[in-house]
Amino acid sequence: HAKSALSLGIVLEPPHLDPTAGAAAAIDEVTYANVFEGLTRIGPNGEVLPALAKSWEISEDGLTYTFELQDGVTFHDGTPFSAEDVKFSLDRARAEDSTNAQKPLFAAISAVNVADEDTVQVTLSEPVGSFLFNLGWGDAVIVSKESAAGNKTNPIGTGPFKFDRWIKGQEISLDRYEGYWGTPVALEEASFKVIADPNAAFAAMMSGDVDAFPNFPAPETLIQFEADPRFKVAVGSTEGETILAMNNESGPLSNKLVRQAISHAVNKQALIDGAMFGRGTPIGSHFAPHHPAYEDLTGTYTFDPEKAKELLKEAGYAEGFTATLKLPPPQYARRGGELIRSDLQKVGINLEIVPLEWAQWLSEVFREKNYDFTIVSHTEPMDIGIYARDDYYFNYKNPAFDDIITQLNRETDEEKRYALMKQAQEMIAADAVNVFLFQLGKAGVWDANLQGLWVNSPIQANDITGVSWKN
Amino acid sequence: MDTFEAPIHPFRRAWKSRSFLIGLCLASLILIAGFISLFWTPHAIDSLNVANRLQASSSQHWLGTDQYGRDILSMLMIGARTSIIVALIAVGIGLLFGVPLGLLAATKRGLVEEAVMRTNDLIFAFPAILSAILITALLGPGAVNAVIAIGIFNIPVFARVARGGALSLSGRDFLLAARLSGKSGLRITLEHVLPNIANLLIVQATIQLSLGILAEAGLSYLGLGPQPPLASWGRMLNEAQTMMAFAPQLALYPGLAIVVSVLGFNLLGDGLRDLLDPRLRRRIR
Amino acid sequence: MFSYGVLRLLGLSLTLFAASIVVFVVLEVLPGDPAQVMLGISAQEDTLAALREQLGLNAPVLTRYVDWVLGMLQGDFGISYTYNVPVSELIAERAAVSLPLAAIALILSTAIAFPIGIMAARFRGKALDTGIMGLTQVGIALPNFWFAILLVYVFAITLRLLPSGGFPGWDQGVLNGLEALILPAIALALPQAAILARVMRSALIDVMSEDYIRTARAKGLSARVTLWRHGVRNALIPVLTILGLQFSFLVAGTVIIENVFYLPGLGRLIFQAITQRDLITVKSGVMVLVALVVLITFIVDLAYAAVDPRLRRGR
Amino acid sequence: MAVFSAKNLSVSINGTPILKNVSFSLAKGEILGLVGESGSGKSMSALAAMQLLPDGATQDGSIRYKKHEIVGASERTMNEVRGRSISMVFQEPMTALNPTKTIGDQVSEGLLWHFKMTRQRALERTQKVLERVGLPFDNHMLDRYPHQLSGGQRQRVVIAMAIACKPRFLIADEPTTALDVTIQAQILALLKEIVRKDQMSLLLISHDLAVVADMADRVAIMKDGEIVEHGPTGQLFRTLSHPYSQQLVEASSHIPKARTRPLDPDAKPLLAVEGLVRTYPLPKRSVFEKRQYHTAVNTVSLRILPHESVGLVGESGCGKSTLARTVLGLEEPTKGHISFLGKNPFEVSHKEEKALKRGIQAVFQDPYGSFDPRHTIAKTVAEPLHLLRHEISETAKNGKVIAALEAVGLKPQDAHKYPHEFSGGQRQRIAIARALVTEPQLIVADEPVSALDVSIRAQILDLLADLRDRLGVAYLFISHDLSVVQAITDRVIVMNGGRIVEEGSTEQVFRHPKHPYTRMLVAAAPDLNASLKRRHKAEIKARTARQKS
Ligand SMILES: Nc1ncnc2c1ncn2[C@@H]1O[C@H](COP(=O)(O)OP(=O)(O)OP(=O)(O)O)[C@@H](O)[C@H]1O
Ligand SMILES: Nc1ncnc2c1ncn2[C@@H]1O[C@H](COP(=O)(O)OP(=O)(O)OP(=O)(O)O)[C@@H](O)[C@H]1O
Ligand SMILES: [Mg+2]
Ligand SMILES: [Mg+2]
Repeated sequence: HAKSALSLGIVLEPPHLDPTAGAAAAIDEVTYANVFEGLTRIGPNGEVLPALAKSWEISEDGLTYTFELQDGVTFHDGTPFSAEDVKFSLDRARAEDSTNAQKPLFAAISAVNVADEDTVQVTLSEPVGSFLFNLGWGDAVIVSKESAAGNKTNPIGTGPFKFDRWIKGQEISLDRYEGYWGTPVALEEASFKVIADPNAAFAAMMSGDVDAFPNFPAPETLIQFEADPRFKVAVGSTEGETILAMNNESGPLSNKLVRQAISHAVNKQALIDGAMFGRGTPIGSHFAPHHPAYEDLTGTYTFDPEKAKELLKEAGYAEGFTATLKLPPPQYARRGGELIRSDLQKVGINLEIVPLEWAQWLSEVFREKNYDFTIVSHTEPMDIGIYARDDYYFNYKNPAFDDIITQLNRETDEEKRYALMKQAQEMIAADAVNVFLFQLGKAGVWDANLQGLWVNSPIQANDITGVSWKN
Repeated sequence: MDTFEAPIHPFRRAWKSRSFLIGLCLASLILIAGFISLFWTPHAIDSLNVANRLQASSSQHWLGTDQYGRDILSMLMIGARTSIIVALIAVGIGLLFGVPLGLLAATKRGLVEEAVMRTNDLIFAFPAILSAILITALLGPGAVNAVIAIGIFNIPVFARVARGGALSLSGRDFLLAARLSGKSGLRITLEHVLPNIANLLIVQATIQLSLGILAEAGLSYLGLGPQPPLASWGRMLNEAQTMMAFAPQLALYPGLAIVVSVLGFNLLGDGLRDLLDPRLRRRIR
Repeated sequence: MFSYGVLRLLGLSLTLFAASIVVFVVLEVLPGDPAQVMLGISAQEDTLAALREQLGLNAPVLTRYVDWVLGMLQGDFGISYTYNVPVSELIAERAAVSLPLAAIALILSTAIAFPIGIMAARFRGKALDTGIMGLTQVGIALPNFWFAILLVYVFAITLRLLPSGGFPGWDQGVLNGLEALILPAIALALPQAAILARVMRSALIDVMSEDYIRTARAKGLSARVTLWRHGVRNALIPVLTILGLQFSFLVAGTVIIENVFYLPGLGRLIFQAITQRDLITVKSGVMVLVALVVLITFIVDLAYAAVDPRLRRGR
Repeated sequence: MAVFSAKNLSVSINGTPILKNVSFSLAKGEILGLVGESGSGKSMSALAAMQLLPDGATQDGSIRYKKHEIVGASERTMNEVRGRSISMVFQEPMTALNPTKTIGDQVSEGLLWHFKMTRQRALERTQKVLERVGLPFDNHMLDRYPHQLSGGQRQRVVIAMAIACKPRFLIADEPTTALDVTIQAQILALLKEIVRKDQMSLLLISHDLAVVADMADRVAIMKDGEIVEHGPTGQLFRTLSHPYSQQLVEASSHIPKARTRPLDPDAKPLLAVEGLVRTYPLPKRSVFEKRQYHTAVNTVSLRILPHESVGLVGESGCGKSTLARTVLGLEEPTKGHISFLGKNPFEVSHKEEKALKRGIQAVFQDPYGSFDPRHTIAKTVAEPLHLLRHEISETAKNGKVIAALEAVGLKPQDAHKYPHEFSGGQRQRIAIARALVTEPQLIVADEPVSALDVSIRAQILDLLADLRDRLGVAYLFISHDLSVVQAITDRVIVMNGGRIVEEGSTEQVFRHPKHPYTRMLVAAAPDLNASLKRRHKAEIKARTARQKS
């Protein structure tokens, strides 16, 4: 008879299991779509799909959204789901004392009204082009008033799986929720095993201790899985634009010529090969290649050390300079850092590598902006808007760009939105705000008999609702 | 029992001690490799060339190249230098702080001794690796901080050895004779005690050196040791692990280098102990 | 004996007190904001402030220290920032892995080291001794993480005999639990066994040159009987010291091994908590480990007295 | 027929010959004394008899117990012989006992090993043996550990262990050297009595001729691994033929030449000690206990005149060394007053202190331990000149060192050697040279000759006497060996339990000891001439008795 259990490897253990109260992607990796659902959800290719909202209507001015809710939905503790829960959840997320990590997603909401048992009306203060997408984030899932407080340790949602138990530092297991409102899932139980060490991940996969590793942490080992018929390797894309971020206000880096020189000096293909073992797509701006509005700008700064030297000379740094490169823990950063250091050394720029933990990176680089260079992957979907943020850690200041983003936020027309997006991509590429390295690849490895796992990662989630074993 | 024997030149006997000889060979191999790397390595390791990666041994690259196209032999040589320097300075820290503290405890006794020994206990009570992780979290990873993290744990070790040695000397009449000569405590410590416990300290230093190399490898393995472009065996091992199936040499060589150097200094320490520590000679009685 | 114990205990609590100050101060100056770590890069200033208030990070230093220590004395180790459950619960869960692991490793290393060490001492200078001592030298020089990786490679990946790591939990059957701990225990035990065997050997050789061994031989006891009746017990005294050190090392110092085998142990809990700036878990976890080490030292002291009557006071 | 005999026994260790053609034998109930200086091979002979030679030893010749050949006997045979037929008492009573086992266990172990008996029976027998060696009857004795016994008691336990299985042949290797004279006398009497009662043969090893002369029926004298002379005790001492034997006997009753420089009894005393008390805190047994003190020196007063040589005797632990250390200024007195050259060394200015320190120096017991092995002789001897560091030049310093070395009969070339390059006697000369280099008026000598062999001891005593007359130094001479004190001092002070119990001119105290403790001490001290006289008397008595019958 068919297998009905799945054990799935994840790299980071979630700190807790409440997606509405933490930024950790690991929370979504376990709970998204499996345990919790929102009004909308994001599909395997980044599309917005209905979830707890059966359908919706948007007013002409784009300010009022009316959601029709699904019937017969219950939370895992048996309490029925209603429009009240939607109002509670959205109000809670945007409240003054909310600890929602993505509070800005709800910033435009001015009111949430319960029209009747199955209808909710959300009013915005200004049009938000991506509002339906935003509601599909894990941070916007619907929780019940009764159980919201306990969700960190005992998550209670409306999804097809209910929380079973959590062995801290080891695994989280889910059981099928028999009272699920939608299509029943094939799996009876699923466990998410935390395996941080790439080598341990490799060993676990090879020895069959886990069935699937949707986000496999050791790209260099993939060839071995590819060569082994027991496994299937699925290479897809993520929303992670990996950049060599530069502090646009620090010394030589405030000079555009220098930044351009650096963009020319970095050998991106070698970086992808060396650091990611080929798993990654070159990008020319801060935009995901699989997005319809993507514009290929990879030719803007070709790898050309000579050109780089010239530009440096022109900028008055013929002798080069010394700077720090602060690296967060992920391997793409640590490995990429070594390669970039070597590339820049060849044009006279000496980098001192300073490895940091996330906590330190967040305070030193992200908050205090006390850095010259750093490497990081921005994994939020559609986040080019960060270049318009005041006081963001790039220290990029360009009023023209801010304008474009303001317009983009107001615009609901698809065509026009895409045009604006392209304009934005071009602008930051021209300014060489950062060196745009590559779109982080997603490599999943799983048992060849397993089907229904996501290949791409439009959001960081492991949606296993469609997973089943082949007979 | 004659704990502190004559300074007969023990090195004449050295040639007869097998562990001393093997240890000396292995340790010198590592030391020399590290020393040469100061001036010369077969290839530069701070210039990466991905196109050149994972090559097998050749006349160009004797031990092949790593995932970034660096020459492994050159990496190993610089790794030798890194771990020896880290371990040496850590031993230096231990000697510099530990020995005076231990001697102070032995000569002053009473409250001072109590304080020194309790501080020792306190340091020992902290699980070493975790404390090293805390220290590097505090100061950031890097060679200097690895030195500090390892060095701190050397202090109580040397303090203990120095105190023990000094205490076993304390009944000896030549110290009384020196006091009768009107010499101050400090002077007696410097002129009589220190030279007489030098053997013990040298032996301990060799052993701490090998432990230091192991500790440095462990820290680097966790990513808390010296950072690139410096090569470090522990980090090489860590990076090589996942490539074991198709590039086993990457994990093999640094692993061997660690084993060889730890083994070398350990044997050297053992050999020295045989030669210098009269406790063993007592058995010849 | 009793008052000796009281005195020792007093000294130990002093050590613990000093340790608590050190731990607190170190974590106080540790860079990184726990709230920011929890909320990530998109979090806004007011959200952060709200969380910090919630975590009690805004109280004065002294208050926090006193609250923490008083709490611990009453068995309240605080609530983990990240996991949001009582730290005591976390530690108890993790200790259920680390302590058995350490115990198995210790038993294993003793079981290997004692016979080997005794054999080497008996055949001192012979080929067997040289061989054993050579092996132990290599054992000591072998980094245990390297050894662990090799074990996984051979037993989990190639032979598929044992799990490559992870821990199913004791409620899934003691056997399954033990199975998961075998490889890590071996990886931990072998290098320790090498050290222990050397200590055993040299202690035994020391003891065997004592005059009372000659006395025993003069009574007519054979060499073997003398070794067991008079040698081993006296050699245990230095060996005990090392055993005590090893146990604390095993309990606390297994971060690397726990990483290789992704075991949910105490060491890794603290390691993770440091990177996540789950300060309260780090603080309390480190204190528990320190207390454990101190306790083991105390037990070793008592064990000394059991082995060596000269240390039994009051008679 | 001989119970035990060794014939042409040769032993070498790693190629170095240790014993050369040693032959001796013992008849039933006979005591053979084996004497000789340190390193002459006495212990090695005993170990060969037990077949417990150290690793690397090779042996040649024959050893027989009754009819059985022991050399080359199998390990199993030897295990039956050892303890059951041949037994041995070792020198150091503390280290000869396993510290982690009870007395009962250790004594009964041999019984259980050799005889089939229950533990209960073995313990009963053990109890009897312990009573026999004079250990107080109390049931706890069996459950005690070695560290809970005194030195004398421990040595009794070791003897009990050796005789538990009623061996026919007992070896006692220096059974009393670690003990005080009074205890030594008791132990020797005990051994004698056991031998007589059980008709056991005893090989008694000692470096002390007086002990052997008193105990043994026959004596063998060893030197450098050979037996140089051998015969019945009385006869042997009367007709010593080998020059080494003569030298040995002469040295062990050597008396240096008498004082030539007269004393002035009315001179101002060099050193005056008044009511000196020195206490040490005892370790507390419980936290709440009030701290107890041990009084090592209890209200002691003494004075030493210029050029006078004063002896200080008493048993181990009676406070002699403590007194010496206090007088030397190395330890502060708890109470009392010291005046050296009319000044209190603990209350003088820095400058005066230097002058006082120059005037008083010391020679310690262990000639080896009193040198830093890493310093040359020149450096060692020059060390006290540190007191004169601002006053004399480097050349003057060298001159003084050479003069001091010459004064003790060493050559100037020796200055560049290290301590280990000298013999025991030379080392003690160097120690004396160091004490002399500042030209002190008083030398405190704490057991300066007790670590030395008799012949070397004689040399050193001569040297001290010579210096006394030539340089006029005064001595405070500490020793537990009465014969040494008798030989070199003008006046003797007897200490017991931290107090002075008797004081007077040397001759008077030894001849007519007043205090009972002194009397006991004098009586217990072995004296070669006295024992020989006693033995001679006994022989004559025996002869006349034989003639009568
Ligand atoms: N284990 C050994 N290895 C080599 N030489 C030894 C050993 N034991 C003793 N010797 C040497 O054998 C010689 C005789 O030693 P032995 O112990 O018999 O002397 P002894 O007469 O008993 O002296 P003492 O009065 O000091 O006990 C000495 O020169 C000594 O150095
Ligand atoms: N530093 C000390 N602390 C405590 N007790 C001491 C100390 N020094 C000596 N004593 C005690 O004082 C007493 C006298 O000791 P001292 O060394 O003066 O004896 P002694 O007559 O020289 O004996 P020996 O002949 O054995 O050298 C002993 O009971 C000893 O245990
Ligand atoms: Mg001897
Ligand atoms: Mg003394």
